[in-house]
Amino acid sequence: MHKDNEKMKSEIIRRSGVNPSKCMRCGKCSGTCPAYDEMEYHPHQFVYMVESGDIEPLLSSESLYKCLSCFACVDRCPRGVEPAKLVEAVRLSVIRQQGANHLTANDIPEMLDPDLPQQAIVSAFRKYTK
Amino acid sequence: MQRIGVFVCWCGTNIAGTVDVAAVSEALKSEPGVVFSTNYQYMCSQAGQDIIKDAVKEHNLTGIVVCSCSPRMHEATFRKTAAAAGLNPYMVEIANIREQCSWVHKDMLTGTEKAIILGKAAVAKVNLNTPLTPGESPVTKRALVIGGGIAGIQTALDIADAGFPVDIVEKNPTIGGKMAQLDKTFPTLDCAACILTPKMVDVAQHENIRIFSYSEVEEIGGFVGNFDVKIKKKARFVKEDICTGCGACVEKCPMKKIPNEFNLGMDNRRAVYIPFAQAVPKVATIDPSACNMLKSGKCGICSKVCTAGAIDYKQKDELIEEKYGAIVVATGFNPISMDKFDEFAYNQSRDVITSLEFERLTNAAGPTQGKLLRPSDLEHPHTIVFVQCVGSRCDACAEKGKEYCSKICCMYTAKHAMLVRDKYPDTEVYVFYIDVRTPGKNFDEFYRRAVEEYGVRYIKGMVGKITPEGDKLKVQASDLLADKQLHIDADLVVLAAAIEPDKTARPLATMLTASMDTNDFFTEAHPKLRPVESPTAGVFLSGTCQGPKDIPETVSQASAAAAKVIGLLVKDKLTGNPCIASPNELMCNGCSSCERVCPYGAITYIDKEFPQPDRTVAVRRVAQVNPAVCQGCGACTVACMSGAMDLRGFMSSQIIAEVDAICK
Amino acid sequence: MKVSYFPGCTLKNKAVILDTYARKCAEVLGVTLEEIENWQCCGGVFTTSKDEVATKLSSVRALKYAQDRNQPLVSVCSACHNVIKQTNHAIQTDAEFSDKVNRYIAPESPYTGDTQVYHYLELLRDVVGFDKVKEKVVNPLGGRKIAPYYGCLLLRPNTVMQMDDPENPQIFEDLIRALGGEPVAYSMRNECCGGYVTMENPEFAKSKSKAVTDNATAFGAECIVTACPLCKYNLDKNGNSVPVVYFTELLAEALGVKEDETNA
Amino acid sequence: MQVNEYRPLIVAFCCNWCSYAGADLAGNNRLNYPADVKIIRVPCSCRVNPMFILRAFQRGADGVIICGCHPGDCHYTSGNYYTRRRMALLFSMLDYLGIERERTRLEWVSAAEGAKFAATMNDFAETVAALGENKRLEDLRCKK
Repeated sequence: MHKDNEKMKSEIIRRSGVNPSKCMRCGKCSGTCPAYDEMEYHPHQFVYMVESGDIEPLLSSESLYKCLSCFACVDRCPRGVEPAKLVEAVRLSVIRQQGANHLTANDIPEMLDPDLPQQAIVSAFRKYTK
Repeated sequence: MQRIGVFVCWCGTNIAGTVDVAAVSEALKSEPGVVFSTNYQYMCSQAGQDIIKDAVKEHNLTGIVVCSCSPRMHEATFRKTAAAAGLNPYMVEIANIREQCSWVHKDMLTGTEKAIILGKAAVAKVNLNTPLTPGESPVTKRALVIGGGIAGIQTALDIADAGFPVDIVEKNPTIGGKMAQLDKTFPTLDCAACILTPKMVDVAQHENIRIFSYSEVEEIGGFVGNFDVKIKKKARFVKEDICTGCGACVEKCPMKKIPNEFNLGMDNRRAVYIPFAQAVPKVATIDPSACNMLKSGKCGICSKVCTAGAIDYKQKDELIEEKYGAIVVATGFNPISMDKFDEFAYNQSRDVITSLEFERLTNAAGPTQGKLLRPSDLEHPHTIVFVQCVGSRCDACAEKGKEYCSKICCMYTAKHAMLVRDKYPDTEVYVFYIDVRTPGKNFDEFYRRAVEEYGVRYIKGMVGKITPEGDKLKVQASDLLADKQLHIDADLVVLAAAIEPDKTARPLATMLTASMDTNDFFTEAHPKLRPVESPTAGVFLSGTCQGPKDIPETVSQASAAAAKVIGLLVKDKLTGNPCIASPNELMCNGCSSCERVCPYGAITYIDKEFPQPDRTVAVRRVAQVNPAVCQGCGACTVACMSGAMDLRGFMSSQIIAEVDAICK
Repeated sequence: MKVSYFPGCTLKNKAVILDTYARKCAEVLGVTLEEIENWQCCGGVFTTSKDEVATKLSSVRALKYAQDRNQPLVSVCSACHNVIKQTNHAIQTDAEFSDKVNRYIAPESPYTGDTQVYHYLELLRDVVGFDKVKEKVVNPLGGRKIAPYYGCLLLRPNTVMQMDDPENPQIFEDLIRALGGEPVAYSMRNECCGGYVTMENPEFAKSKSKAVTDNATAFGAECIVTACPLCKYNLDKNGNSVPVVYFTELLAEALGVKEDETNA
Repeated sequence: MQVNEYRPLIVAFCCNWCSYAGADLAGNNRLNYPADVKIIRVPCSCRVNPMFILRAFQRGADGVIICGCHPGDCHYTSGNYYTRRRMALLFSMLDYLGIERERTRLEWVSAAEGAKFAATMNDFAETVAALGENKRLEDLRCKK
């Protein structure tokens, strides 16, 4: 594995607390994922790509913002791999960089629906912004 | 003081090439106890052995040290020589100056020096040797087989055919086990009943076999060759010897809505029942939790219709005590509960079933007479999804499922899928798999046939969620090779549930002092070389109680266990290894440390009377080692805090003497 | 009995009725909800990354507040409960995180994760008891067919939430039975409604919510009950026309403290 | 005999079923290791009482090595697990007494690992030789 990839991999593993080598490639995470069709890289690919250090393509993928954080993959994984935590760790690698926020306050007004609960806005900010 | 003879072997040049054998025999002459020392070209040869025998007589030797090759090579030879010379064979010690000296050192000086030290250590040990005699115990020539499935049946038949009486204890009203519930068997597709039921009849008719059905083992005492077992024969409220199995009582019983265990609750039986047509013994059983007569005294119809007069509402549990020389465990398996896997909607829809339920559903004697109809509306299912590895191969930390591969699921699912496509070619069949594991004779060919000839659609991926809606089961799954999420509207879903050891296995293991792994499978004495023996002497393992297995493997193991049992029962007396633990009762403080570390359950405690100096008698709790069970590992000797426990042949004083000799 | 109560941002705004009825019903059931002074927004979602500290401080402050008063911490909103419970679990199991948090907040005595965290539903089940709730019912729901909707936040991740069997939960069902309703068993009750992604991608959220409501009505649901304002929003806006209510509304109705009912 | 060059005195306890057979195999394959190593045969590594090791040090041994079957392969199923626990305690006590940790070792050598046996003994003898004589635990009264 390339040194940079190795470094990025260990950073993601440390931050997420996930051990991707536990994966047995059953694909149950992708079988259960409600956002599967929205994603370019699917949960099982996230796990595999982190395991093999191929994280670069994930950084620029929209898939990071499609995960609903519903934790269905986490609870149903027979191997206890917790793919959603990997998605989150990779997403943080991106939005923690300067100017890399996926959502800014200026974007909000046009998205706003009068009935939208505050909870949605707060959550979206947590997920998309640093 | 011993009178020790030292015999240094040249082994041609093997030893003499690097060790000055004459110097060694000379040096050892002056060791304490040594009265004779010599060297010879080949000590193991007849001439060499004669030198030893002559020396024993001439010098009145009481102990022998042979400086030669490894004791793993010729210890037995020299022990026989000693015995032939009238000496106790355990008065011989070997100093390994070939494998562990001459062959690994190049320099004559250092080689000789080390050989002398090794010789001194052996002399020091022999000085403390005592004559040992192996213990003997009688053998009860009768075997007990616990569990009457195909494993128990095969073991019992093999032992009985060899001429020994065998008892089978089966907790259900009939023998037959899981195999009796199966439809066809892979990879040959012969019908399970056709090959099993003749064996069941053989068991019933064999003069050497007794069947205790509807019975459980209550208590086990004793040890190899001499087990005392109490068996509880549960009251079945039918006199077994009188009942003809005609079924008149079953027909007339008014309690018709009792879930039928044999068909896994997919249809009903009566309160009085015979599990299936070929049951052995073919005798009715009254279910006390369902029978009105037994619950409230109101009914009694079965008694009226029984022309043989076999019904006995007053029957009580019966306790049978019997002695056995060997015990075979064949307690089998069950599919795990699907309660924790409700993402597959097992509890929400009757059309989500386990593979064992599927077996009953396709069985001609099953609830649908073998027509494949789905349980909810008895319609023919047109799309069937099989899900593999449900609860198998899970992470150790996962809250549900088992860590191991259940081994049989890949093959029976291929069989199910093939049979469906064969009988109902209009049915779409999907199999979701993680890996297809088919190591076995004609297994992979069988799976390939399912795919290539029968058009079963194998998809690499896993089902993530099943949503019953209307009369469909919406299956959401991944197809990893196509990189797609699939949505299939299925009519029937079959879950390949992991298998686990029967729940009765753990309490039984406790009674037997046999060890189990964390999954409650029985542990074998050695994973490679003693796979059908439990570490507890006289206890043998047959079938899935030891690990997941298919039928051919189960039958092989069953016969292997039988061979081991026969090998034990043909002996009139058991000769033990004399190098076993023995406690010094005067030093034992009764702490039980040794009992806890013994892997064989060889140590027990008794209250024993000891005369005191003041002529009173004190009762103390002291350890006792069963010589027939102890294997001589020595774990207890180190655990013993008072130093009371020692190991014959490897006594602490002997080992310390060796240490001292080496460190001099 | 007195408990520390964490209402959360949405309950002060779009989901006022979730809050009001929770308070009223608690009174009837003999529980006093003491609102935490100066509580701060939980953040809506728990960031699972181990190196994320600042976003979890508000939860820790609330937990510490409850601990100082020796009270359990109760919230009604699924999101708040999820964030607070996961934060508490992180404090209990991740020593490095716990250390960092305590350095930030610098309380007089460090917070060590001792506060008992309850969702209001758990309070009803484990502290009050559903049999007690049943006793207090004055307007039974008359066998109304009600579909409980758990969503994700109440149940997952199960290793932390430990509320119920994550695939076959019964807590809502038992409450509905206690109130005289008939729970509808349907499989989508623990699938995602589309969550916060509804802001950015309403069409996608719609397909998720629709699947949930369709599955519920297919089994004859007359209404859907939930504990989460975002679930209610998504199901209301995107689902079919089946009414979606907060569980506290049903509870208030059955206990006879719902406004229009009490006036009637 | 050469007396000027220091050679360590090493006692090796080998279990009968794996390690002793491994040592025999090293011999069969003529794999050299120093003659400083003297092997004592025990039925199982769990027969090794910590007292034996202390005795060896007291009598002037410079290093003691215990060899058993690999975990899971014990002839008596669990003996080597007992050894592992007991030695963990003993080694930590020796450490406390100021005996260099390198003077004691626990190794798993199977009956097939003749090469490993020889390599282990070479390495251990070298390590102990580098440490020099065991002075701290040696009982001078035991010296002749």
